[in-house]
Amino acid sequence: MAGAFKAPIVAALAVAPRHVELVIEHPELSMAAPGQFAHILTPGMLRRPVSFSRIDPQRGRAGLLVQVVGQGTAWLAERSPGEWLDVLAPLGRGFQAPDPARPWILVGGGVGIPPLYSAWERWGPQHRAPACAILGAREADGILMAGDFQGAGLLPVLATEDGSAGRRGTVVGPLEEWLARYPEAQVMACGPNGMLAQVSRVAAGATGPVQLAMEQRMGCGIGACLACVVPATPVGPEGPRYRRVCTDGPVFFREELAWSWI
Amino acid sequence: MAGAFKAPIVAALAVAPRHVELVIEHPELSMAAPGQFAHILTPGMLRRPVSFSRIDPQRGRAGLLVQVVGQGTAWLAERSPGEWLDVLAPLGRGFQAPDPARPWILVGGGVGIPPLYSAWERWGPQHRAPACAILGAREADGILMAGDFQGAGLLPVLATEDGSAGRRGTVVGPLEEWLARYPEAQVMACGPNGMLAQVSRVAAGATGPVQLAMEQRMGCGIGACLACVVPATPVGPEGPRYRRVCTDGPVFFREELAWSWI
Amino acid sequence: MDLSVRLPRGLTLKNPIIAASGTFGFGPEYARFVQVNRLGGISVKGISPEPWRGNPPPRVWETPSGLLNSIGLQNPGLTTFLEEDAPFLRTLDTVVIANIIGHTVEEYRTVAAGLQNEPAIHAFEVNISCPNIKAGGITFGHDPDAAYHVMRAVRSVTDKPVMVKVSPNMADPWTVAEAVVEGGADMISAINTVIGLAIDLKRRRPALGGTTGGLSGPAIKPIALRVVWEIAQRVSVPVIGMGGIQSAEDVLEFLMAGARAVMVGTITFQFPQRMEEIIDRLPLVLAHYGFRSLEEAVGAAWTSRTADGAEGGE
Amino acid sequence: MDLSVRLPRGLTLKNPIIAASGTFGFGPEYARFVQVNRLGGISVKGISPEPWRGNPPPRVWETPSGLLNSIGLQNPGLTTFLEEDAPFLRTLDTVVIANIIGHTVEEYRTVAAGLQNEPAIHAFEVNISCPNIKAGGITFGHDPDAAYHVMRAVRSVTDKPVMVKVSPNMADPWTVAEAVVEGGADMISAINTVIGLAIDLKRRRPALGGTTGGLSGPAIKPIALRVVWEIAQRVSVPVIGMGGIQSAEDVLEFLMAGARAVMVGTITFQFPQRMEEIIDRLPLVLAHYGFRSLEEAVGAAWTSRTADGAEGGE
Ligand SMILES: Cc1cc2nc3c(=O)[nH]c(=O)nc-3n(C[C@H](O)[C@H](O)[C@H](O)COP(=O)(O)OP(=O)(O)OC[C@H]3O[C@@H](n4cnc5c(N)ncnc54)[C@H](O)[C@@H]3O)c2cc1C
Ligand SMILES: Cc1cc2nc3c(=O)[nH]c(=O)nc-3n(C[C@H](O)[C@H](O)[C@H](O)COP(=O)(O)OP(=O)(O)OC[C@H]3O[C@@H](n4cnc5c(N)ncnc54)[C@H](O)[C@@H]3O)c2cc1C
Ligand SMILES: Cc1cc2nc3c(=O)[nH]c(=O)nc-3n(C[C@H](O)[C@H](O)[C@H](O)COP(=O)(O)O)c2cc1C
Ligand SMILES: Cc1cc2nc3c(=O)[nH]c(=O)nc-3n(C[C@H](O)[C@H](O)[C@H](O)COP(=O)(O)O)c2cc1C
Ligand code: FES
Ligand code: FES
Repeated sequence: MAGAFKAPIVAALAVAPRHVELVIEHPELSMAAPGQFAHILTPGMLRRPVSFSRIDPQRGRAGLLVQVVGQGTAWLAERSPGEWLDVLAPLGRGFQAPDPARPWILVGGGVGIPPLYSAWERWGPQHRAPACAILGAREADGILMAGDFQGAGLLPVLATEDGSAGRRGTVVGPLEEWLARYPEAQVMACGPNGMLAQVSRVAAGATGPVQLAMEQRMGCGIGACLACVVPATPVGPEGPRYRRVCTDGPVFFREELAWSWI
Repeated sequence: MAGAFKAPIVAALAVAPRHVELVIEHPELSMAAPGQFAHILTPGMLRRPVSFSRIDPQRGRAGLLVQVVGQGTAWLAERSPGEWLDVLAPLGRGFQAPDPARPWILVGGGVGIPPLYSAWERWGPQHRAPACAILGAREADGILMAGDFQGAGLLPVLATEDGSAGRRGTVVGPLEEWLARYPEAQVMACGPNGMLAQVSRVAAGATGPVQLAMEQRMGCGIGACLACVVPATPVGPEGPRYRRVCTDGPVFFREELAWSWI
Repeated sequence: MDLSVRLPRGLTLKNPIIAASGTFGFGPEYARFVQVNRLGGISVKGISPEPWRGNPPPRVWETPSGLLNSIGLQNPGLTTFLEEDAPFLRTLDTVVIANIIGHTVEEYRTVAAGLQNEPAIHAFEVNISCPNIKAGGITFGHDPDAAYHVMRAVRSVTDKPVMVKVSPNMADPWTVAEAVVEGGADMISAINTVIGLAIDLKRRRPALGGTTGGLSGPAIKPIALRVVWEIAQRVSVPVIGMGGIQSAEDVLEFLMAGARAVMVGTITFQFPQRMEEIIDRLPLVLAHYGFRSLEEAVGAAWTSRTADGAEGGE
Repeated sequence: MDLSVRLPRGLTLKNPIIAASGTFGFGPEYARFVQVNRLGGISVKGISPEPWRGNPPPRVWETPSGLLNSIGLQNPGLTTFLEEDAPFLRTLDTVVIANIIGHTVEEYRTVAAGLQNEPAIHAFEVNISCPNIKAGGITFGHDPDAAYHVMRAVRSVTDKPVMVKVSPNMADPWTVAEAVVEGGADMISAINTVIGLAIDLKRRRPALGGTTGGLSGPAIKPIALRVVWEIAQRVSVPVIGMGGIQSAEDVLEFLMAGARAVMVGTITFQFPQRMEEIIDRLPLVLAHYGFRSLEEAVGAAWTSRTADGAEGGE
């Protein structure tokens, strides 16, 4: 279930240059799951989808970690505690809970990191098998929530393209190493399409489920307009089937996506 | 000459319910004349024309008395001292200076009163012949600047349709009486079209010049777009000639206007 | 104030606010946020005989006060609609309009025939104004003759009320309206989206996967009002107006231009509850502008002079 | 960065920013606020053989991100233009384009002939897209044949560069563009305003004195881009784009859609200095998006697939 409501901002923190984390509060947010999102009213013609970066079901609180890329996110970044956000939430199909007995690899790039942190926050405590979070970005500033992971007991592996934090390169190197070690691992990933395509390719041989959280420009956010589609399987002679990120996703299993069309 | 500039608001006063007077300051405003206007940037697609309610050439200050009727004027009414207005000013043809030796009747209705006050403020001190200001409105709240007139030495005659201030009725009654007494009087008027039409009719027999300040929806405000026209003489077989309020006016002599078409 | 609207063939709306096709799915999607039964009706997403996959993403792009979309009429097709979507629609206590699409006259007939006995469907909206659909190189929606034949084909298989949705992308949209009325249309709905395009500067290509798209939202309201104004004064059947409606005042503009009811689309994405708010405020707004009934407002801005499409504009 | 633009018949613009016809008077009005000689050019208000009185007021009305106008092409006529307005234009050091209008083919010819020897005028913009002008019940602008004949008539009396301004109020605007190129047009300018209407709720009548009007401003930018995109890929002559331009980024969208230069209209009412700001920022914006020259940006968003007017829209 989801609702349309106004939620007060209870905290707002500049977490990195051009990145802000807002925490909002509302009873409906108790139902939020990792990988789901809020569709937020901003001054533009359309709402803006933002994933939950953390979820506190007891207090009905959820975090929204926003990177400023345009007008809507700039407006969000200027909001202060005490102001209210008009949201539709929680929306979408989140991550399927991991098998606590199976190795677990979380792969996040840039603003793809927050939904993975919410997954770790939710399921990490019960997890019994090895786990690892691989966080990537172009440069150190883009690595988000590394401290949160650490605080929640998981020291993340970092990779930056310019080498300014962690290993130089993309998340692919560490991912390949982990998969070599734990071929039965389950994978959850979120980040730019290029990164997800690589994750999908590298994890093709893995035996565990591979879940990828996708982005697409959205209209309604609730499944009515068919704006937010991504190419999905099966691919027929005329092309792929299109599925909705807002309700069929944002989280898809890798087999569901038609990567050659994305 | 006129300019495009940003001018700070140096005073903002709620002068009546839903009426605010802003005073702005800029050297160009020293050139402003009674009957001229400023074309003011507001959030809408077009600027908003507002007459000067008072002009202080020494300090380069001008007043803008605004009635809230829609979005643009509501925005103006919310402005505070220290904020800046983006204006094109001073614009248009103002009142021709009155003959100081000839009786002078000022007739104003509602937000048509401010430009008449600026005329009195400018030319009243030198005026030697009898003068009178007739201010009308639907109800007492709509009578603007009566105190300013009084402070500047002219006790205005008031007329309200509901009788809540001054005489019950329109400005026409007092105007007829004054014109009967001073048929050679010169008249300046500003107000709703209905009122101006009556003034024009009543003053048809007067020998002095009758000047009427008109309103019309404007585009550019500076004569380029031909949006702001009013029907003017000569009226040909196919209709009137159209003249621009923003540059041919706002002030017209009554003979210039084609009242049967307005 | 009684807001109900009587339309041809016994169709009655509780109120004149209908959810526009393509912006309200097949009904259940918004049911979590909207009391669907409070609406005057809903027009479902366009239905074709077979499934259509639609256009590649991106499918939406924001423009000043507007929205460009190129969904490409993705839909599951008639059979799946009947199996999966119709059951929910049958539970609704409001008017359900099937928006129907096809590549050929025959396809329109097939969908109408296939839905003629479906109790969930109370009326048809024949969408001939989608630039995706071509007949002899000209879209049905821009060719009065082709439009006439589509309407005849639909009429031949159904006695349900039928409205035809016309395109704003022409100088004389009334020619199509007149043709479909001749062909048996009971109503006209106007307008569909305006053809538009945006460029994605970063990607150096058209912003939409489908290249061009349809412009909707407040930006097109004046375009829609002009089409409604001109058609409503020329045809004798009711006109359902739409395009950029955001408020009860906007609804009143459409009524005064000649519409009997309206559809509301794009604004729902921002404000899912806006249609209900409009229904709540409409009586107040009508009264504020001096109308004692909804009917009184219909065409209230018509002047004695007939619109001849020749005025204004530079 | 060199912003100059070479156009047919030796016409060269300093930069691609031209003031749009009807929004910049005859030149002197904005000269107090704008350094007119910094502009790439100006297109003056439409000129007819005899004076036109124009439409009754109100003549403008605001809409969401747009402006409706029904000026009705008021102008002093050819003779008065030559006597009173041309002398100022002769003093300008920028390209001056005469926008010409008529009720008949003959009237267009008369204006062009009358201005052929006027040194103030460097080029013509033939305005066939004003819905006021009718030929056999159809406006010239919506009838490729009529448009062809207007262009032929103008061509027969002038060797100055001529552009024809096309209407967006049709599904296939390129048919008119192709016809006038056939008739000898050196360039196409696009778009004129979109037909629209607004209702004044208080007065219970159309808001504009001319009933319908022309919609301009940011609201129509996607409509304009679509027309430019489709025409520029079909005709070999340069296209001058316009419609809703507010910023250097908007200019780049038009260039990438295929325009060689642009005109800027409605935004000037709000921001008289905006055209100069755009000229200042354009090199930075071009560089920001990776273009080393203005030329490189022209048509940069064209894909291999030809626009066929068939994509997108619902
Ligand atoms: C399911 C989902 C979850 C997301 N989670 C986050 C998150 O946790 N943190 C975060 O910073 N961002 C997230 N995004 C991306 C975020 O929605 C966009 O950055 C934002 O909408 C941009 O809006 P804008 O007005 O600032 O940019 P503009 O570019 O001005 O936006 C213009 C339009 O494009 C759309 N748009 C632009 N970029 C994207 C994008 N990448 N994905 C989808 N639509 C886009 C906007 O919604 C808007 O309609 C998520 C996107 C999706 C689909
Ligand atoms: C020369 C001149 C001098 C004026 N002086 C004053 C003054 O001193 N004080 C004052 O309160 N008002 C004055 N007005 C009227 C004032 O311009 C309008 O009330 C104002 O533009 C309304 O804007 P809005 O956004 O609040 O209303 P809206 O109704 O939302 O405006 C919509 C559009 O209509 C135009 N418009 C609405 N009403 C008028 C009107 N009466 N005249 C012209 N355009 C209008 C607006 O400019 C805008 O473009 C004057 C008008 C003119 C032409
Ligand atoms: C995303 C989207 C999808 C649409 N799909 C359809 C459709 O399937 N059939 C149809 O007739 N109209 C469709 N339309 C057009 C709308 O029904 C409506 O005519 C148009 O959007 C104008 O109204 P609005 O401005 O209130 O949205 C669609 C519009 C949008 C924005
Ligand atoms: C008030 C006004 C008057 C206009 N007059 C003319 C005209 O005389 N001739 C013409 O070809 N176009 C005329 N136009 C159309 C503009 O030149 C331009 O095509 C249109 O406004 C779109 O550009 P914009 O959105 O930048 O204003 C006029 C537009 C406006 C707003
Ligand atoms: S955004 Fe409307 S279906 Fe996903
Ligand atoms: S407002 Fe443009 S000419 Fe007067």
